[in-house]
Amino acid sequence: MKLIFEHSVAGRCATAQMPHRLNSLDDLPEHLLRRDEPLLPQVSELDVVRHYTQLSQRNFSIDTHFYPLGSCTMKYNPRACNSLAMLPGFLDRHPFAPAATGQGYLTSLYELQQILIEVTGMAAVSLAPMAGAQGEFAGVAMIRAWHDSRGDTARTEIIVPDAAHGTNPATAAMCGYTVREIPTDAQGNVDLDALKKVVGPQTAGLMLTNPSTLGVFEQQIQTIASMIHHAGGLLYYDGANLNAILGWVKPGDMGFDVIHINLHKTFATPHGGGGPGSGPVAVSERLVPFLPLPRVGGESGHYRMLDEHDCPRSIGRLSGNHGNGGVLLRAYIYARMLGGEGLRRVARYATLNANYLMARLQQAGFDLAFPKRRASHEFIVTLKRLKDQTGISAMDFAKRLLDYGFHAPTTYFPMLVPECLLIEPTETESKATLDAFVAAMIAIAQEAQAQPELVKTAPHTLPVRRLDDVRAAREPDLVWSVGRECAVR
Amino acid sequence: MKLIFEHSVAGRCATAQMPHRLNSLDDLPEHLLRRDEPLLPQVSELDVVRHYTQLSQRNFSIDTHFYPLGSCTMKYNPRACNSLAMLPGFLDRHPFAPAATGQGYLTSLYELQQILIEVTGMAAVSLAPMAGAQGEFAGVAMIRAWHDSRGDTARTEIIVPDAAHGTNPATAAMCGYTVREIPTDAQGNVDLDALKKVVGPQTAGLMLTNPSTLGVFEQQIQTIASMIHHAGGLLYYDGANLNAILGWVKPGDMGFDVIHINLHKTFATPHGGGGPGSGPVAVSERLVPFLPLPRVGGESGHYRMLDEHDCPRSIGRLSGNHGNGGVLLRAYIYARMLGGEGLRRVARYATLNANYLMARLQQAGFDLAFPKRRASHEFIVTLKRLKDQTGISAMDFAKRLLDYGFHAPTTYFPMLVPECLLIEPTETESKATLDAFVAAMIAIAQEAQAQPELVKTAPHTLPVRRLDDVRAAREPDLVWSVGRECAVR
Amino acid sequence: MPFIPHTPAEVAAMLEIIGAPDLDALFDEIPADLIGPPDAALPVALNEMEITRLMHDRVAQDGRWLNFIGAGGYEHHIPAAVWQIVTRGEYYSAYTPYQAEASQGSLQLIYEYQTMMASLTGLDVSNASLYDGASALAEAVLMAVRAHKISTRVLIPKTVSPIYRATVKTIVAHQGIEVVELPYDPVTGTTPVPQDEDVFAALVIPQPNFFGQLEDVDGLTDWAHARGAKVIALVNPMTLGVLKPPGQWGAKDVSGAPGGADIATGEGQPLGAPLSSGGPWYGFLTCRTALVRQMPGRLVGRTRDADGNAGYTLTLQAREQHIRRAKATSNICSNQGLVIAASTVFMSLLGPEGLRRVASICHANTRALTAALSALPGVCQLFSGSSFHESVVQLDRPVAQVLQGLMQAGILGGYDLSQDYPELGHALLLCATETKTAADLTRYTEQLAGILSMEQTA
Amino acid sequence: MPFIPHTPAEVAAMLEIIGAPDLDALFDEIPADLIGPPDAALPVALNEMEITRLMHDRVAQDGRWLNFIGAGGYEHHIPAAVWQIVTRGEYYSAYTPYQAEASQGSLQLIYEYQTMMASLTGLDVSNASLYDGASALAEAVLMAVRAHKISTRVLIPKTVSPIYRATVKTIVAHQGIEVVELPYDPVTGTTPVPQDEDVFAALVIPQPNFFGQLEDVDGLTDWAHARGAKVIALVNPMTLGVLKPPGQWGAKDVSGAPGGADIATGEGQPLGAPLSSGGPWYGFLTCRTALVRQMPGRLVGRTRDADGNAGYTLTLQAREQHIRRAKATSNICSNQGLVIAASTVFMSLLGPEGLRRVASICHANTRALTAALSALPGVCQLFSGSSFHESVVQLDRPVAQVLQGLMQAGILGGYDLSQDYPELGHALLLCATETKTAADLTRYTEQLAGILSMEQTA
Ligand SMILES: Cc1ncc(COP(=O)(O)O)c(C=O)c1O
Ligand SMILES: Cc1ncc(COP(=O)(O)O)c(C=O)c1O
Repeated sequence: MKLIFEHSVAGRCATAQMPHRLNSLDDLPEHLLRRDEPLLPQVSELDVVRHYTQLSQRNFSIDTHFYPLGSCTMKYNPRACNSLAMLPGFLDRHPFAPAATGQGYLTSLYELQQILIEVTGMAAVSLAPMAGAQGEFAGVAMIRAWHDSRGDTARTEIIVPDAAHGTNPATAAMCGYTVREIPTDAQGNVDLDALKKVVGPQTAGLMLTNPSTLGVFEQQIQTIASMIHHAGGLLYYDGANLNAILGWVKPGDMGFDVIHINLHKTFATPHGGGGPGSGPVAVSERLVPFLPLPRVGGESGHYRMLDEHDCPRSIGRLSGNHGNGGVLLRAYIYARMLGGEGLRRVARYATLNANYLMARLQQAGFDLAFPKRRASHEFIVTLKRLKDQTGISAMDFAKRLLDYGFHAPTTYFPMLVPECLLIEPTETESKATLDAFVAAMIAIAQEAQAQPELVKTAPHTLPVRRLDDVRAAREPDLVWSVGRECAVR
Repeated sequence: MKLIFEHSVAGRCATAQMPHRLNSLDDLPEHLLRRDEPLLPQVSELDVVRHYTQLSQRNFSIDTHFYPLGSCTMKYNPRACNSLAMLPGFLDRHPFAPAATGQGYLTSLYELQQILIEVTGMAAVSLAPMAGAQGEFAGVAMIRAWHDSRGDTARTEIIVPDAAHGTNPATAAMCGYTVREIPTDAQGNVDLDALKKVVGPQTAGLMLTNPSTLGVFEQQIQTIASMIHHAGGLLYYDGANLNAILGWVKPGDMGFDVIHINLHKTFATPHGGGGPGSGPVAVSERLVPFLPLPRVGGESGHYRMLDEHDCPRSIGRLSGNHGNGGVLLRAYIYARMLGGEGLRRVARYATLNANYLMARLQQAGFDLAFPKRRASHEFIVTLKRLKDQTGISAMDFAKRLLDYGFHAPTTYFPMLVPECLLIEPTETESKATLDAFVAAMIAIAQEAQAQPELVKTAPHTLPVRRLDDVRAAREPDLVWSVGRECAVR
Repeated sequence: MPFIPHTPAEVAAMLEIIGAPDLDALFDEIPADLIGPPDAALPVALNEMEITRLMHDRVAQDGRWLNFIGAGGYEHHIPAAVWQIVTRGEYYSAYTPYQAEASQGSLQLIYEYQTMMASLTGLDVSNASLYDGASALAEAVLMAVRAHKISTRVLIPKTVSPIYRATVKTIVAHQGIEVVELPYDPVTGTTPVPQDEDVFAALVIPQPNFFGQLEDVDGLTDWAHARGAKVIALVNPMTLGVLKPPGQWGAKDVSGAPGGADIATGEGQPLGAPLSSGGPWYGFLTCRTALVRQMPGRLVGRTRDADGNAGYTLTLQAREQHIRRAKATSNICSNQGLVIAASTVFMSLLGPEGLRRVASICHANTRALTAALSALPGVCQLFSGSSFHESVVQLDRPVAQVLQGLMQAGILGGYDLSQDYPELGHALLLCATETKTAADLTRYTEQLAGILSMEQTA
Repeated sequence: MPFIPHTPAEVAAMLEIIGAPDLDALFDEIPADLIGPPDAALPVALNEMEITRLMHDRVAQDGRWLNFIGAGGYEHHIPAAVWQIVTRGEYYSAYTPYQAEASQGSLQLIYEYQTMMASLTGLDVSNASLYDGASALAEAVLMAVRAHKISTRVLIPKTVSPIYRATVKTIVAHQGIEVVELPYDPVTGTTPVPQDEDVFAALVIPQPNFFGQLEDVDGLTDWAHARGAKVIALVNPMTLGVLKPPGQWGAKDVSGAPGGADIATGEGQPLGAPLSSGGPWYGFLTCRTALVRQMPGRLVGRTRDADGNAGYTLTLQAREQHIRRAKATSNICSNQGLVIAASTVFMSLLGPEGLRRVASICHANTRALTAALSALPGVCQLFSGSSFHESVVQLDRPVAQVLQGLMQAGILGGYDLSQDYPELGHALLLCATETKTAADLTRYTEQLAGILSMEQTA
């Protein structure tokens, strides 16, 4: 498809969006003004609407396709959350408008805080982090602040299992820690012996996802927690998989000291083609003073944002305001629509769907990474055997799924399982959809034997055929400029 | 694609949309209650969102495609008109809520009335008719009421040119008139001699579209008007083509007594897959008392709906309320965004686009129905020569255009031009789009010679291939029932 | 130039191709004396920012109200998904699906709509909508008369909305049809089986009727059928989740054919259209298969494509004005497509159980409110018998005055019947749908109590 | 079960396939003592109708205000098309385009966004967004330090928003970076070229600065470059329609390479994100090609498919956490995708001329308001020199008290600087964007005059 720039015609504009006049700027020094014209398209409103409407149709999305992207919890994003969070009054409010003009808004945030505290079993929460990774940052920074506050400054390491999401080690590094990676055992649990070897006085803490990104529940969590605590470290819970245990197991009860929650996963806020997310961070009692700012405090009718004066020991601010407000509203609305019972049901049915899909695929002859384990809300199929037999990789398989009208599962993550597909159906998909997905998987497995080229060169029915990633990285073409039109399809 | 019913599973529901309980109805007599269950789908909210989102992608629309459907004025529907007309306060207002609670709304309608009066050159308007055809009904009923009011009850005929839209004769018949059809001359004008022959004391009036549906301006309009008026008849203006002369020629100045305006054409309100439209009817002074109810009257700050007490001679009501309010708001917003100058520009550029496209197609070898005439905002290509040569019909050609990503022009209307395509580009399309359309027309003309089968069996790239209309009419399958699943694509 | 993309350079290039010296030349076939100067009386253009501010101001001016008015338009919750989906450009900005292959989205949706409406009303086929409930009733009357062939007399009870009756009269006025109004029983507020012995083409039966009362639909249907007339059911589709569908009214007929109304029609608004000051709503129309060729409006049929796959297309167009012209079943062309799209999504989201529950709560809420109000001194329920989700109470003073008082408290208290039915005295028609909470009902009751406890002003 | 489609029959069939006796069995690997009972403290479920009413009530509670606060978030008109398009399910409910072939919509859009932002800032490449302006500034600082390799000292003027400075400190705290704050000239409210002679990695230059004043960007850029440091431009992208883009700041460098800032960053909100109490907004980040491998965040590149057609894909992922883990350029993963989609549509609708006009009117409005207010007794403009679309006025009494008075009149009068900059006295930062009419400015002026004419309360 053409780029919006290729629709541009000098002098054209979307007139209804134009202020009537250009005001003089001649009170400003000439040398501070722009001389050239930025490369923005000069198009009509219809050009814009048509271009971006057509473009949208070149996306798979939850609203159009089953999207079993493991670790991402692509559940249905209720439409009411969108329309209510976008009521004009919510949209128009300035972040620095006085609290008195925002009691409706702040009440919602305050109640969201209470709900998150409740489901995590923690003592307090800050809604400030703008995604999971920023929640992790806040969490590890609090771990550091806590050790520092006790004069315990010799702790230099954060322990991270090899199955962890890349944000965990990256975050630890941003917080100035050295990362100690530990292996996973054959059942997908943390290798306790290996853990024992790395825990020590240098341990600041451990970051863990539970259920892990391997799709299994870490059964020795209580042992692990006491090992770490015993060594003087703290436990960080990566809440990306909270959907699996929501309302059943509270991270606080497992012994975690800090947790972030991906509202864009467990609380059904939209993923928006990459974001915005929201990663509130909740803590046990001892870390409360360090929570990032701002938080909503006060009492009914007089809520306000707490700041440095209220919380002098806070690790500080993570953003110019207080996180992704509109996302928080959506999460709040979702939580209220589910209620306590509904939140608990989420984990139950997410787990049911994952175990059902896993059983069906196993019965159909697919290899599971952990065949002896229950699936949590997701599970891993490994295509290593197929790869060895036919040369067809997990990526080929994934691309062929697109032809069948299914978004592919997460591929090649976690890295420790070869040729893996991490499959997370979520609770909002029906049995019929899961069955159709199984049928596609079986059909592709048959194609892999009968017509391997078909699979290796997939996809065949999408707006583009297989894209050349190597070329993209070798000859980066990151911005367009006039004269760089290229083959259009 | 599956039908929504085929996603249904007994016992499933979109729970968030459910009231919490079923209240007892046992105070109602048993025999008045329903025993069976209606065939509504039992599906989840995600099922619904996904189904209707996917389904939407199987439509061409202005927002996705050039849509040069002659006589329909498929111009860009500004998105602001939609969002502003759908502000919660507008949506929530009950039609019988007192006028005091609707001054914001009524002011908008009143001002719309003023704008329509101004651009039509008439004395007053009623916004009540809910589409063009209902406007026609109101108009012809007023013609009748006027004759009746003068005791002139022997007039039994309405004259309609053969090029007229089917709603004109159908409306005349609904108003109890006999339709006298008159032919068109070689230049697309009304055949004056023929007209002379049918005008007489039995003539109640004449219905005319000007520019006509042949895409040309009726040049003898003043002569025609005086002929009809002389015979004691009145002139009805079918405003479906008002877009062509908006702000330049007022129907009132041409001598018309009544006019309807298709707001869903000239005033850019959405066509919505078939409607809703809106067909306000405007009249000259003598017909004002007969206008349909209600109308907005009163004065600033005290607007209200006029009723039978205010207008005892009205032809009456056409609907349970006062027409398609939300459509009226959209039209009002559009008119205000254009302003007087902008409305005048509409006709100028609609005409430019039509004449340009006509010239390009003529230069490319296509036959015009009226090669010696200016196009108004639309024009006719006739493919008779091609049909004679190759057997390829206007319908085949139209279907092949779909493959090129263009909605087809109107086909086989007006009926008097064989193998016709009635092409209306509208003012909101750019030269680039028109050029691309010409290129497709040329390409298809070449295919018609080189690969006629390709054209005859088009379309080839749409969700379905050519549909069997004959079967649809011979074996009507108008509703689905369980067990009637059929081949899915 | 708002919404016009042309640049001066393009205009010049286009004129060159046309061979016209300037833009004015394009109007050179129009008699010069007809062309007027720019119209100074029209307002100047507002950009989108300005009109946005204006419309926000206007809507703010109109306020927020607690509404208990029904009388033909009903406040129901509309799921957010409904209008988010149907205002997608692909639905919103498409037109009538004349090119079927490029309109499978709209067409399949209409086919689904037809199926739902036919089933809801218990009849065989549905069209793709008419303008609104009142005008659809008029079309149903015309259709029944065409089908009956002999009589042009149509009986319409006074328990049909006055505005509907007025609309019918306007629309059928010129086709020699005689509309006879049937009286109602002042005790039950329903239509007794008529004494009328003349031949007639059709009887209209409203259910629930304008007073919210439930008519004896079986008795009326059988009576009409026994006289060879058609029965036109005028129904609120929301109530059909729980009320007997028109297709099942009355006894099965002697020939073994199903009994029931021949035609069902009504206002579709309760199924997903916002009140929106009265529109756009839509009229639905369903009937027995035997009557389909008399039906006005568009129909979508399922057929097959060249590969044998299912597809959808407009069909039986020979009834319609663009083919049939003066002999068409109606002049209707544009209908209410987008609103029925909303209804289809709405019905899919509610399903049979949702519809049932909503209807049942509307009934319960109105009953509870009526009971609470009737317990106040100066208020009594007017009719005996069963009502559905509207009811009539009689007050001890003019309704207009009481409504004025309620407005001070932010309440729109109902519809004043005294203009249309002066014989009923100070009669107020009220409606409490599922959108009303117990607190809302209490608020109404308390405010009314307060007003009625005041001395009556002259 | 809200949003869960399962029927009891399906659950039974699924358990059968799994071979589990009941749903609880699926949790049998979790230590039993960890599983808690249902949580009674959580509220019960509201259906959509109930939550709709609740949120409408809440938003009504917060009122409508005439807003003159800027200070990092700016009220601009957002065309209706923008959010209608980006909340289409295909954008709204997709995730990061990991499967490129199934995500060409999002990917091409991001490529277009990158092009627009690079051009707007006058630099070579743009990433696909960071969380917000403040955190993006922190990432830019880290990036500059990585690129500089030698020094870890970074200079940040006090004319950068206090909250941005606080955010930078939080985020860079653990990487041994020394943040030095530069003073401002109390007369001009801008940053003089520093005297500092130590080595440093980067200088941050805000334009316009937090006071709305225009910095001497050329002088500062040249000074930093002469000392081998990187320049980080912190800019409001809306102003770049008329202000010199960072890529052109300062002299061309001796080697003939272009001069200009090395990195540009800032808050993208003014380009199409609603104020929305502060989020979701987004941080943009652009830089010279040479720095791209130090850049945090996602990048989309154009490439070819198997047929040689153009297509788009995430690229240079070796910088990112999911590949690079502890050595990544940043831990960022989810970004603000939907908001940049809105920005892309917004910029397309405005185009260069629209952006220019909006910026110019913001400037004119703020100038006009400042002039009108400064003409009142007790008010004066605080800084000389040029300001853009915010300005600082000094009042004769505490700002908080005056703002309170304005609120009585429905006006949010600006941002009180006295907490962050006590040295400025009763200083008020105000902003009048293109959304304000002449009448609005007059209303503000008159209200303020009224308040100031009153005796000062203790
Ligand atoms: C296990 C895990 N941890 C952390 C993250 C990071 O969360 P975010 O993308 O919200 O920053 C993700 C996101 O995909 C994840 O799957
Ligand atoms: C020339 C003409 N007249 C009348 C009509 C009828 O208008 P409506 O469809 O709004 O009833 C049309 C609609 O297409 C038309 O093109």
